Amino acid sequence: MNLENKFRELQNKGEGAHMPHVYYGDPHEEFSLKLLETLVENGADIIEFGIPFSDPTADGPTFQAVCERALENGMTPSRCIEGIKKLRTKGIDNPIVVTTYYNIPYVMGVRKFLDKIKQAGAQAIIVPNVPVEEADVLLAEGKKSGIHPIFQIAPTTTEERLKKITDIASGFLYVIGVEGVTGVRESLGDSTLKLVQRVRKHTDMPLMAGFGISTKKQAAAVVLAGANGAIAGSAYARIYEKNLKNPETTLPEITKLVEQIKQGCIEGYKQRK
Amino acid sequence: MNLENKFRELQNKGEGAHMPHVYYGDPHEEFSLKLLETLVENGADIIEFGIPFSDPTADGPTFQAVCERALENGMTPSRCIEGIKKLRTKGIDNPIVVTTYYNIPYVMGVRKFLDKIKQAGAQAIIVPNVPVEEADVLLAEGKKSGIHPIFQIAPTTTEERLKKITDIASGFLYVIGVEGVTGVRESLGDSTLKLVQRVRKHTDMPLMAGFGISTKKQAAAVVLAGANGAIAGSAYARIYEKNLKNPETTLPEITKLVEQIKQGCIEGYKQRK
Amino acid sequence: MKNGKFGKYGGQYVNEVLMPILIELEAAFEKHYKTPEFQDKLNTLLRDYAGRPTPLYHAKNFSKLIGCKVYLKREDLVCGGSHKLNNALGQALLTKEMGKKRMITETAAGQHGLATAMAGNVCGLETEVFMGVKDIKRQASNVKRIKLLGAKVTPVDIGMGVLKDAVSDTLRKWTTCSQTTHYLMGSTVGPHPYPEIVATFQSVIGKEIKKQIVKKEDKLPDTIVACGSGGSNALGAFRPFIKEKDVRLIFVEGGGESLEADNSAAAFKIGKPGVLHGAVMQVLQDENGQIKPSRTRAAGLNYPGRGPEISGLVDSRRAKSGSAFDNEVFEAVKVMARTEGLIPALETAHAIAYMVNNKDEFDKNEVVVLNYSGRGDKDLETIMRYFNES
Amino acid sequence: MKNGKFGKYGGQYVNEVLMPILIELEAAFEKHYKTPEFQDKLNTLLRDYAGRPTPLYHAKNFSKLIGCKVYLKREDLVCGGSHKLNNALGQALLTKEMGKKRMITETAAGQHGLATAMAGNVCGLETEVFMGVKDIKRQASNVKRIKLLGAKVTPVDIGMGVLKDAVSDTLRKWTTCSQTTHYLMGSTVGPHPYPEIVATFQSVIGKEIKKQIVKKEDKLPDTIVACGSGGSNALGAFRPFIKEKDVRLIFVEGGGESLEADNSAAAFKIGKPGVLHGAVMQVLQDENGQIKPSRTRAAGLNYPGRGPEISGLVDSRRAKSGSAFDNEVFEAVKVMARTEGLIPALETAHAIAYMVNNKDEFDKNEVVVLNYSGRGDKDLETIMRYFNES
Ligand SMILES: Cc1ncc(COP(=O)(O)O)c(C=O)c1O
Ligand SMILES: Cc1ncc(COP(=O)(O)O)c(C=O)c1O
Repeated sequence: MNLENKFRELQNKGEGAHMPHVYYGDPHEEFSLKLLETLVENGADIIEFGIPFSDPTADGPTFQAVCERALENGMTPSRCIEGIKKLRTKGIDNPIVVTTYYNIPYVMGVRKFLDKIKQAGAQAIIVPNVPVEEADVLLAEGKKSGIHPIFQIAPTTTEERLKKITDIASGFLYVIGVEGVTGVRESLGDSTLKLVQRVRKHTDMPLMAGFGISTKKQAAAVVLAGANGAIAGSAYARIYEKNLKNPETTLPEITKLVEQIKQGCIEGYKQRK
Repeated sequence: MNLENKFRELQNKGEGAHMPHVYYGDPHEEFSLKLLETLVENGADIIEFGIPFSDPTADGPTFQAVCERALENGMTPSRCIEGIKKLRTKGIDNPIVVTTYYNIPYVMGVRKFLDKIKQAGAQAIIVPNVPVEEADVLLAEGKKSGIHPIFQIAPTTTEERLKKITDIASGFLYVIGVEGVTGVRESLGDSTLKLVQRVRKHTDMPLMAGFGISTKKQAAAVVLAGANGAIAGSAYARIYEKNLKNPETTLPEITKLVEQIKQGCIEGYKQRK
Repeated sequence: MKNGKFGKYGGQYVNEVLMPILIELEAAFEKHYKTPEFQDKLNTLLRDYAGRPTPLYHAKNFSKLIGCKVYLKREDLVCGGSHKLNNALGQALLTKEMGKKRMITETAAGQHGLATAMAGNVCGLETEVFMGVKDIKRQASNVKRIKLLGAKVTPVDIGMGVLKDAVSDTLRKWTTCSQTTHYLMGSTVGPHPYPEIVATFQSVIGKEIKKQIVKKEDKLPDTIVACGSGGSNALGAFRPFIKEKDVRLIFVEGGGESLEADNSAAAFKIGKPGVLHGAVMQVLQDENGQIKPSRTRAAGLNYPGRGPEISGLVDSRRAKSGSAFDNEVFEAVKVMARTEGLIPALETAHAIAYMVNNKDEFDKNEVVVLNYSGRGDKDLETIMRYFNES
Repeated sequence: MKNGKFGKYGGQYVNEVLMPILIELEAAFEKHYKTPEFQDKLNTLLRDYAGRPTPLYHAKNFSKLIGCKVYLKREDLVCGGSHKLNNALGQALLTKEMGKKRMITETAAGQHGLATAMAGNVCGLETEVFMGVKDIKRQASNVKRIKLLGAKVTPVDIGMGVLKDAVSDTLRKWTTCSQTTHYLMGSTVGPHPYPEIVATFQSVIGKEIKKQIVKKEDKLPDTIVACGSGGSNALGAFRPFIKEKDVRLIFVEGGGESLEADNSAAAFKIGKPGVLHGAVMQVLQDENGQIKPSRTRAAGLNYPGRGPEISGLVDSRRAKSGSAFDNEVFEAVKVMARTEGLIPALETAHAIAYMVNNKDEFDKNEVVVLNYSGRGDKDLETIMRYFNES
């Protein structure tokens, strides 16, 4: 299913979307596959499929450690792309958004990289270190490959930039509610909600809110504020990292969390008047 | 006996003079007194009576240690001067030449200091760090006190300075044969003998050669070269420092050395043609 | 400086959070830098606090050894012991102009962290310095200095605990506080406008060289040699000569132990273009684009990337790149100590080693300016250990 | 300079062995110093090697703290980190003029030993440095530097193993080799002509101050403050102002732990005139004239004597003497670090401590030049240990 249809389907159902973010290959490929299956089976609508990078400067300590482990265990971009194929082979139909840092596609060749993930079954790509100013290649090649480059919006984004971004964006907008990097946060500041509201004024495009979301309540809040859904990533890694020898044993806890966050996305939508 | 008479007496006997140099108070006063008695009884003609100073820059390691020990044991200039008196009380009649560094008389007052050592029984003073350039006070006050300031001559002394020094000197001239400080040396360079000969051309005044003399042979050599006698100091300290707990036990060895050096002074004289 | 591109290098590959701040920074720099007030404040500090102009010293004994005429541009005499303060003072003044109260930065050798703390105190700004745990150990004395100045030293224990990791973490930290805090980038790396800002502040070196050498030799130098990783001291020296095509520019990077993988910092020799810390640079990486850690005994060269501008200069062959291995570098320290009585920083010693190793490249009548980027006090322990053990 | 006397101080109280050498030295100095060739060589080295002129820095933050207008004369920026090189370069050139091939010297903080080794290498002279065993331990990093430069470091373990003993042993050594070897005296002490020679070479400091302050303030300074023991940095700064009676001169010596016997280096406070190391000086001694060891945490001030000229200036009340205690000195280091981002040498910190402790002595409109004689890198361990333990 493509992104557009997914968002339409959820809107019809009256639900917010949940997009969990998983870096592929931590602690090993088999677990990542099982984890993604579990997430999808229990509430995930869209998959943010991370390709680990050595220097993930937009990521907090949890995902830094995740990337480090995945790379140490030999994960490569090509094997990640194979992983996307495997998900599709398993019959998972949800939209897949690849996340990685720009050096990965840059070194492979942006067009080649986008073609490959497209072939494997992905619909979009998030490259946190490519702002609009540097997005020409990604936009042009994305168009040719049929991959949406997803852009982010931050509290620091000016009105002028917001316009620029919404003008070129497709798929959805990634709203970073906090000034900072990925990672679990105790409470979600008003800033996130305000930013969602601010962006909403500019565009009807789907908005996914991320960074710092780890609870049902937080998910509900961003959806209530107008986001089309909530992204959570480190929150899941924090669960399975507690037992890296047998991460499968943590899947029940992860199941519970994804159910709850999805529930938050649903309730937040319902609470809108 | 004054210096002049002593040198005349020895000339008449056909002997070179031996002047041992002892810093008073190392390791303690009683030993210094015994040591000086022993030296006089066994060959010393003149006593070089050292008043220890904290920073004896013209002295080598042996005498540095000697000064340090004497000061640690509480020796003071006043007690040294008392020591001279004690020697006289014991009936020792040999000329006594006080050696010290200029700060000692400077702080007490040069005139006062010279008067005191004169009263105690000394005939002359050696202040190694007072060259002719700075000798005005010492010369003037020495004259008044009746104390000869003894001047040194070194291998570096130019002809011009040699003349200046011999012009103002009295008592005897102290010929430093080596460029360096006090201390035992294996062999006496030609330089010492040459310097003695050089100085002898300028003056009939008694010449005492010192620095580095520790054997009969060396003593004989300097006397043969024209010196009126030989000075040895560190050589004696090197013997008694081997047993600082019971330095008296070393007196027999010291006796032997002073006899030999005196013997050298005699033989050197005889060898002159 | 409109786009910050140097051929295929450069750019602004950062999070959206930081983009507006970079735009603001560029505007502030363009607005303030050229004003007489800013120039006056900067030049006064450079002269009276930093000790500029630094001398151009004709090193006769070293010249004899190499077989040409070598001048040392004495950045070791800059307050703090290296060229780093030129840039730190400039950016600290800019921070004040922007109305920010804090500065954060990262440091490897500690020289830049120290310079930032100094500039911070002079300008009345709070300073926080991120430093890899491994570098904290290796550069203990600079850590002490930074702390004595009252700056906060934050250990970075991710990755290998070295400069690359400290830069990453400073960038992360910056995304949390960029509106109140300036990131004082220490070399000509990072996203535009940093490479431009740093090179501009450092180009005081080259401007002085030009004046001084013309006075001494009545001509431009034939060659300028400088060490570097990010490239700030090299560009500082090179910039006013880039258009003077007859002036050879030689850039010396850290060869490390050997050119085998993971044992070197020689990104021009064994790296390729890639995107790191906000820009396309020549960078050490594996075939998949994962950045590789660099290795060299000179903490200040221990960075896997070459800044955009120096990458561009080498790519276009305007500058030549060379490298020196660790053991050659230690020997070069000794050569300089014995010939000229100067103990160079290990970074600087790379430029020296290059000349010692490539005497043939220098003609008898050639006038060479070696940018003597820093003094070796910070490396003394390392140097002595090397000579005691080898 | 005919007799080298400053009131009751000075003179030539040395062995006959050395007298002819001193006469030769005086003649050589008088012959060569004033020639254009010598001046040219010296000035070139001072400018291009040592980094002169050093800046006169208006320390605004520190000024605010004291309550007057303080300029720092930045001798810390001289190559090697202190004023010592001014004199070492001068005497090294003189050594060459005299046709001697070797230099010996003594050092306490190691700054002068380092400067001598540097000057030796630049001028192609062999160097041997005598250093008390206690100072070797306390100033380990400078010992390493000196050795790396290829100079011989000879430990002195007589007495307390400190500067006084090293001077004594260097004098002894000199008597054995004075015809081929120059004793490069490191401060304005020793027999004439040393105090004169050293003060002359150091007076470049004061000449620069005069020019610089007139340019900045259009008048002479009201006050000059300098630390010292032998007095070379102080005299270097004071000399061109001695005849300017309106310029206050303040000399700060090492108070040590307290003014009790054996715990201080404050010879003006608790010493008296005496003869040591070739001259009459103000010196720490007991009632019998035995020289007392001095004590202060600043190795470079740890000498029991004040040089003849500074002794004379204080005796005639042309200069005022003050002192600072060790704990005040450490606090002064921190004050300077925090206000101006500079870590001073412990010696220099005495002058800073004096100003901090005597703010009342300085008027609001007073222009004070503090001769900032050296940087604190050599003292870093000591400083950090103090703050960690206290
Ligand atoms: C003395 C010295 N030289 C050179 C460098 C390298 O930096 P850059 O490449 O920015 O000149 C450093 C970095 O710390 C340094 O301390
Ligand atoms: C930095 C510094 N200041 C001052 C001094 C004191 O020397 P002087 O009294 O000769 O100026 C020293 C001596 O080592 C020193 O290193």
